[in-house]
Amino acid sequence: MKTFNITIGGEAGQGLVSVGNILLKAIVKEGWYLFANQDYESRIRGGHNLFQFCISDKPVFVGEPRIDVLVALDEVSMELHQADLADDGVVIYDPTITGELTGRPNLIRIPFAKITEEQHQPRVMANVVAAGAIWALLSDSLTVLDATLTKMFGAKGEEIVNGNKGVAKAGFDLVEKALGKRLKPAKPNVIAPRMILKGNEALPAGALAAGLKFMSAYPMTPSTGVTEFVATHGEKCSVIMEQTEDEISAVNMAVGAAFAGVRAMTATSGGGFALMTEALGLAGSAEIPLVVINAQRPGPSTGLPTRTEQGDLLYGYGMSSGDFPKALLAPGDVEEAFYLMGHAFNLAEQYQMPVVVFSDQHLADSYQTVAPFDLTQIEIKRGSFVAREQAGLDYKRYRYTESGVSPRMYPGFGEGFVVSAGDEHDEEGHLIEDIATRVKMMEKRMAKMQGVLRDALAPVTYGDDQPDIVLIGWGSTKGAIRSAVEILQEQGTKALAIHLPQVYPLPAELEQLLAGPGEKYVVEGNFSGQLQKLLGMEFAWKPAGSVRRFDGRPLNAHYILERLAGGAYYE
Amino acid sequence: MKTFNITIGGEAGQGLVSVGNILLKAIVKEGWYLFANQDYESRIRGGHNLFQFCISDKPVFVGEPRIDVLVALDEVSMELHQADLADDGVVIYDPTITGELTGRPNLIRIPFAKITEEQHQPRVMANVVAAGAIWALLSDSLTVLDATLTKMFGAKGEEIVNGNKGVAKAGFDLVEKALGKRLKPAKPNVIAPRMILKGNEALPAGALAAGLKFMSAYPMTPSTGVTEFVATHGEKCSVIMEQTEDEISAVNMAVGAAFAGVRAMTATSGGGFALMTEALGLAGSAEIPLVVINAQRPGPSTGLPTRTEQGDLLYGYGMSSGDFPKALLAPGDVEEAFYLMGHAFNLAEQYQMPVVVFSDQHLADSYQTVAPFDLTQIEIKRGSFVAREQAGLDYKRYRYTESGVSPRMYPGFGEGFVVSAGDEHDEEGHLIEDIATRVKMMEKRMAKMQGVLRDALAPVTYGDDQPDIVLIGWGSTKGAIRSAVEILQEQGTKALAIHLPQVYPLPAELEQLLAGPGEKYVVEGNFSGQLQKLLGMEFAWKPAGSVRRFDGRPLNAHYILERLAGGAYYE
Amino acid sequence: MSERAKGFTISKETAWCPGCGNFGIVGALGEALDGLGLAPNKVLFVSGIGQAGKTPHYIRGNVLNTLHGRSLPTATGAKLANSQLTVIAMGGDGDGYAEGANHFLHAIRKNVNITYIVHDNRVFGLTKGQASPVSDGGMVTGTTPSGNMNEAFNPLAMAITLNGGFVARSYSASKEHLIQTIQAGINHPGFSFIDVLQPCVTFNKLNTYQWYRARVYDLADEKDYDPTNKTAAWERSFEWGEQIPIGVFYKVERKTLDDNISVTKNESLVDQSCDNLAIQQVIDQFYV
Amino acid sequence: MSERAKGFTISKETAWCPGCGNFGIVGALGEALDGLGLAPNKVLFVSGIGQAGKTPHYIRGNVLNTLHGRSLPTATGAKLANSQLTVIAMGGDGDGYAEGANHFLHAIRKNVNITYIVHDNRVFGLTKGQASPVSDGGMVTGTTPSGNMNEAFNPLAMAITLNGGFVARSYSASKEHLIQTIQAGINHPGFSFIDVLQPCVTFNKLNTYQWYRARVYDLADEKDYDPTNKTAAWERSFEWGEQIPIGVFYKVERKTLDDNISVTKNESLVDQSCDNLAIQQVIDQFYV
Ligand SMILES: Cc1ncc(C[n+]2csc(CCOP(=O)(O)OP(=O)(O)O)c2C)c(N)n1
Ligand SMILES: Cc1ncc(C[n+]2csc(CCOP(=O)(O)OP(=O)(O)O)c2C)c(N)n1
Ligand code: SF4
Ligand code: SF4
Ligand SMILES: [Mg+2]
Ligand SMILES: [Mg+2]
Repeated sequence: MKTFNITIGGEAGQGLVSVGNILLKAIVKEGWYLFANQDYESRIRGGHNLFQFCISDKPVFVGEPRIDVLVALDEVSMELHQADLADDGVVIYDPTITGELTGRPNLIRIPFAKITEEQHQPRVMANVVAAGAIWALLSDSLTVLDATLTKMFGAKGEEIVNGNKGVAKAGFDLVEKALGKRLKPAKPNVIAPRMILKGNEALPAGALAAGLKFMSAYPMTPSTGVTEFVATHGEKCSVIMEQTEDEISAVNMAVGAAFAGVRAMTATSGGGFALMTEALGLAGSAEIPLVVINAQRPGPSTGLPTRTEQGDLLYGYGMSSGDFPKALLAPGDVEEAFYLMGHAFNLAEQYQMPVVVFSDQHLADSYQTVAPFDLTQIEIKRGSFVAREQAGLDYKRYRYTESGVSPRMYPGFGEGFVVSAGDEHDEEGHLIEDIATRVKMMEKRMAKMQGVLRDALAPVTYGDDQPDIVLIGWGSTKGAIRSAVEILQEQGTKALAIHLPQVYPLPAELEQLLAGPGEKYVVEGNFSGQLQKLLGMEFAWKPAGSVRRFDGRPLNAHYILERLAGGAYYE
Repeated sequence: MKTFNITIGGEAGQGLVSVGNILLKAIVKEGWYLFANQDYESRIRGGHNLFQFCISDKPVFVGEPRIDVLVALDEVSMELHQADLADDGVVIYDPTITGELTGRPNLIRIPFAKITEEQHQPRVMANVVAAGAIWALLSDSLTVLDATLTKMFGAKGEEIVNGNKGVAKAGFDLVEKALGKRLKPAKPNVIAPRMILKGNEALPAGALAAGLKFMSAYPMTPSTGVTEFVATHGEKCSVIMEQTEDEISAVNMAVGAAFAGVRAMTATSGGGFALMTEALGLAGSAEIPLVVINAQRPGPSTGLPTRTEQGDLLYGYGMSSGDFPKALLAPGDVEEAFYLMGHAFNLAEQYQMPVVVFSDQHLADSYQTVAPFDLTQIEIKRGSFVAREQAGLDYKRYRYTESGVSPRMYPGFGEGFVVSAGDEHDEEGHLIEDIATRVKMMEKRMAKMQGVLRDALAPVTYGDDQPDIVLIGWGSTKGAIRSAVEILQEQGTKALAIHLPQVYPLPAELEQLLAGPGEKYVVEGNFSGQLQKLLGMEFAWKPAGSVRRFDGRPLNAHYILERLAGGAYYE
Repeated sequence: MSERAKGFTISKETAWCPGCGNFGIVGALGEALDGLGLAPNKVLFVSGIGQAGKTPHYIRGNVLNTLHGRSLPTATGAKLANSQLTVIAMGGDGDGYAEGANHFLHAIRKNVNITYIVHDNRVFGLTKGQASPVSDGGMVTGTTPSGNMNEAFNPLAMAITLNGGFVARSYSASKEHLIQTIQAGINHPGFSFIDVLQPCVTFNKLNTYQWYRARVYDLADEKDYDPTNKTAAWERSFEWGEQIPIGVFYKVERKTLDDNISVTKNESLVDQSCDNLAIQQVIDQFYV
Repeated sequence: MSERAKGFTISKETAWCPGCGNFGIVGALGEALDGLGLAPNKVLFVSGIGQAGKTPHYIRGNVLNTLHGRSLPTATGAKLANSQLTVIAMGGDGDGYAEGANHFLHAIRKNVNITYIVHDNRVFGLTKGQASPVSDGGMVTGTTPSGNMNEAFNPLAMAITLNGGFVARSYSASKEHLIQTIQAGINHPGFSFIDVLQPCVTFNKLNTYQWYRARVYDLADEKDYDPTNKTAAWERSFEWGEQIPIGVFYKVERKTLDDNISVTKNESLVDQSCDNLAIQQVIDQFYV
């Protein structure tokens, strides 16, 4: 698949994200498929950040290292990304920032701020000059870019819209003048309606669509976007989002709300997840439906706060003291993220247990074009509740049942009482010490895992039925692995991708796939091979080898293929 | 092996523990080997508690369900334990508490409080009457019991000592009168000097012997005994023990002390461990030697606070976000607990990482006779430190080395600076964002695991070289498994016990043992088979079956053998 | 079902020591709620872990017995989800002033409409007598063999400093006073805080029934005492020795968290269904 | 090595925004320490996570950059292990008054001999501008789109209530004042707390340099101000509006945690070796 790749590099605070946002919308409006990821430092101003676009006439699942257009908004951009530039790659730079660049073709010099000055526009519009310049490499016409600017700045009045259009045109013209009319990236044959959004929008939107009513959270990168999204849009959807003093309060507040009968969640990351693990056990013991989004970032400890990693899988597996029912989900892309939140809440409520949804910075901050979300596809299964006539004084919150699921009731719903406890308890929820009740209650709780397993999301596969090589991954590596498989197939290798949107409990089908044809490789974004270990735990199984990345950057197809070619066989 | 088993049952606050303490000392003084465990509820007064003694002329490793002497200090004792009474078992009871008992032989009626009254002694001495009564079934003479009472109450003056002796004799005489002189349990041929203590004494004593200088903790059953032991004896050993506002403070305070250069630890349990996991990652990232005792109790959540379980193994394995070096230890008995603390601190300091020592309520509260501890056996290995002449301004806390171990320095020791961070950092300890440093620093840290693995404690084995059946366990199940193997051998089965005092990293020898002869069973005190999963993770290995207990009570040989006979094959 | 069984009080075996001050609290709590005419199925007790944390198991009503130190955020979440419930959070002094003190501060700031009752026995009861943040200086315990050396925490002064809307102290053996204080706390709109002096007959040999009896006096008996005077209330909260005041120290009307949340102006969250139109609108922003 | 390099100040690229109030703090801190004649290798900076938490990386000395909210217990442990070190804990207002507020309370109670400097920009800087416990009411942020509705936390009033030995406020743009306050804090035996008003030029558009300039005044300029009067100090700490006081609000001599620990009377813990005789004695109790 041929993609067209744009990298914008610059300091935080320079308006990189503004250029990015304009382009995102314009590119999608023009009809392309798009994948865009962001790479930024743990600081507010300065540093070296990236906004990278990968554009194609076919769906794109992940970024690519090759750069067709490099926009250098800082001095180091050239130095750092030169090696990835395609031979006919174009560099757009502002000489007042980077100095004059020489030594390769297609260096296009555009003094962004100077142009805004010349046009008597505010300096902040320098970004729009850059957007216009880039647009000249994508389209022969400014129509769609202009429309995008009109939509984005319309609320600020015509003058501002026109100012933006003017500077965009200046950038556009300078590039056209420098390079002439180049061949533009191919467009899809059919241009269906499409949305563009990132994981940190898809997850909370999915939560709202799944009937979220309450969220409590404490900010932590890269989960904060989820929290702020719910805060921003919650009110109109009748959802409360409460910022707390710490993550302990956040998770327990959500537990309280869920106990009282509403769908509740929290979102966090790394150290915040650590502080929540005690309450995950409470939700397990007291059988309270709780959804926690853990947006992973590289550890150990505070690690690399704004980078990506898949380093919390085994932490999630162990999660808290003792054994209790739970599920671990791991959406692989924006679309999956949206719909999977429904599954998360359904599992949480049907089985009255904690569910962790693993995101990571790569999923959180990467934009993808997707088919319009369909709310009718989301089925809300709230699980078993007592009828009002059974809500009398003999109501027992933890009634023994074969499925292990005891019908729920909200406190206040009926005449009876809802009594819940994190200590071991009897059917009524009161504390016990005896062996018989303990054993029965443990078995009742754990019996729920059979249902959870039955409802487990199937592995998602792409590629050949009878593969020679199989790449297995989870979470945000989905696109990278799928792309790697497609490239292998293009190269004539029979290949299969297995993506796991649910990592615990693992569906039985997976064991068959693992026993099936092909040399298996586990591909993941952590040092120790946590998925591989999990597969060992569950199936006493070992792959032929594995590909791992732990430098804080996302996996991509080329990284995987290079490692495979290099025979990177870990134990 | 023939054991003589005494069970004392009664309410909390009735002086059960006092009777127990007198007997412990007297029994050991008389020369027997002893194992004694305690079973109590999460309350201060009332409930039904047990103090159980298992006495023999050979070393005893675990309790036994069969009861030879039942002392009933409450009404329910007879009801609950009657079934375990040996046919010639003796019941000692106080009719003023339990009412008159009938229906079986050897019911001995002793109104404890009434006897103290008759002798004009305070009611609290009722326990001593019971101790005297029990003693009549152990010995023909009061000499050793009298000596024990003299030692225990000597500080309170002769009158009190004599009072105690008097009531003890009354109890003793009544039993002798009722039963005549019975055959007493056999005594060891050689009576070597022996100590008697429980895990919650051995662990902190071991820590002191290993050079502990600082402890900070927040109380949580069953770890509190460790904390109080260090508080009590710390001062005279120049050790600071600080009670904190919560477990987060406790673990971070220990991190601070360890960073400043002293051996530091904390102790906790369940939910407290959850709150510490964030700082475990900090210790991993910043490479700070930290020892955490996790005294497990049954989860999930607050669970059964005063009972036992081995439910935190995978929680410890996952421990915190991301991958970092660590070790997990699991002493199996009182003696191992003492010496293993030295190993824990040595690992922590040599590899500059967190080490978790798993205890549990069974180990914490069970008494065992052991050979005198030998301080000279404890070698303190503090790991690599810079010499003063290298402690200059070019000192780098995280210098890259082949072993991954960077020589330490205390802040203030030299001219240079010690700079540590939980964020990813460079050799100097300052924050970084780049790929190259991240990868090097991850690899440096993880390289240490090779050394940790080299120093891993070997599996401890008992039994046949060429076994037909192999029982594998970790932590406090050691005695139960060893006893089960001994019984199997007595029954003519070739059996082997494999006890793992270190559960992570697992020594390579273990893989050989797992591949060796015999049908393997994993025996553990949790629902889901956490050790079994760990072995799957590390070795992609599966046992033939497993024995698990999750009712909050300790494993014992009979429980194991019954399950094995019943063919309890879990997956 | 007898009439009696319709109220809050049950007689049930407890896990407390005979003579424990907790009996006075659970008794007064039941009578206070009965007196207010509340229905047990509309009341939710949220407790932490400790001897005090077991209280909800000995009274009729809904119960969420959470984690050590975490009753307040959990109670807040439950109240926000269902404002129809009368929510009473409770726990010990270790629970509230050690493990959970951060939540105490911030619950007062949020001013959620719940009542928080601390069973203040000035010691960690359930873990066998260690010093708590309110233990007297010099107290010898298992963790402080040379005597507790930390400055005692003053929860009332803290709550007043944070402008808590209802800050009171009562005493577990002053039944009428405790009943009235609990009722006033529940009636107060916003966060009400009641520290209840509670003798622990097993571990606290200092702050005994006898000791309190000689010292406790009611602020209400003092004609001039003005519970709206913040500074005076704060100063009075430091009185601890020969004389120990009980009663409402400080009262102020503040907007509650519920007042500030528009979503639940008309209906409890738990009674609201999803507004698919609004959600569709949120999603529509992603079309370009 | 130049003379300069012997002091605390280094010039190094920071991760802060140009104009950030943190520059004033790190500059004053370096000068304060230089002025006290301390050697950088005998000083330990312990910080949390946030923009403020990065400070120790931009000054010479020993550093332990810990977790969000956890600088105080970590600093306490380090100080108890080596009382020879001058220990300075630091972090942001989110770090200290949200995530870490429980440690703040209890560190004051323990009165360990360290200095705690809070870079108080009244906002979560590093996570991009959410409300902190000290943010003004009504502040619109990413998590409070309808305006922050919680009562602001008053750290000075809290510290005074807890009888903190040294409770001060300074301002990052009042260099001399800040230097002197830091020096006085370090010289104070016991826990010293300094809340430093710090403009965040990126996220706090309310509490700006200009805003502070018009409001800040020094308590020391007020002849009658008596920092040993606890009630007056507490009342003054609520002044926030047209006039904002800086300076030492409250001062009292209290026994420090170190005073109370006999083990380290003569020698730092880190310099003490094991007393095998004492340990043997402990073990000997297990012989019967
Ligand atoms: C996270 C956590 N830490 C510690 C404990 C152990 N623990 C149970 S109750 C308690 C303190 C009890 O004191 P308090 O809260 O005053 O209640 P009381 O028993 O005195 O009523 C502690 C430390 C726990 N259950 N969870
Ligand atoms: C346990 C945990 N929760 C949350 C975070 C994310 N986080 C980093 S800094 C910060 C707050 C920053 O505010 P403040 O402490 O005031 O420092 P500032 O950046 O304003 O100096 C947060 C919430 C974290 N690192 N760890
Ligand atoms: S230990 Fe104290 S608080 Fe707990 S039940 Fe007994 S008397 Fe009450
Ligand atoms: S965001 Fe605010 S606090 Fe952080 S560096 Fe920038 S100005 Fe300073
Ligand atoms: Mg208490
Ligand atoms: Mg701040």
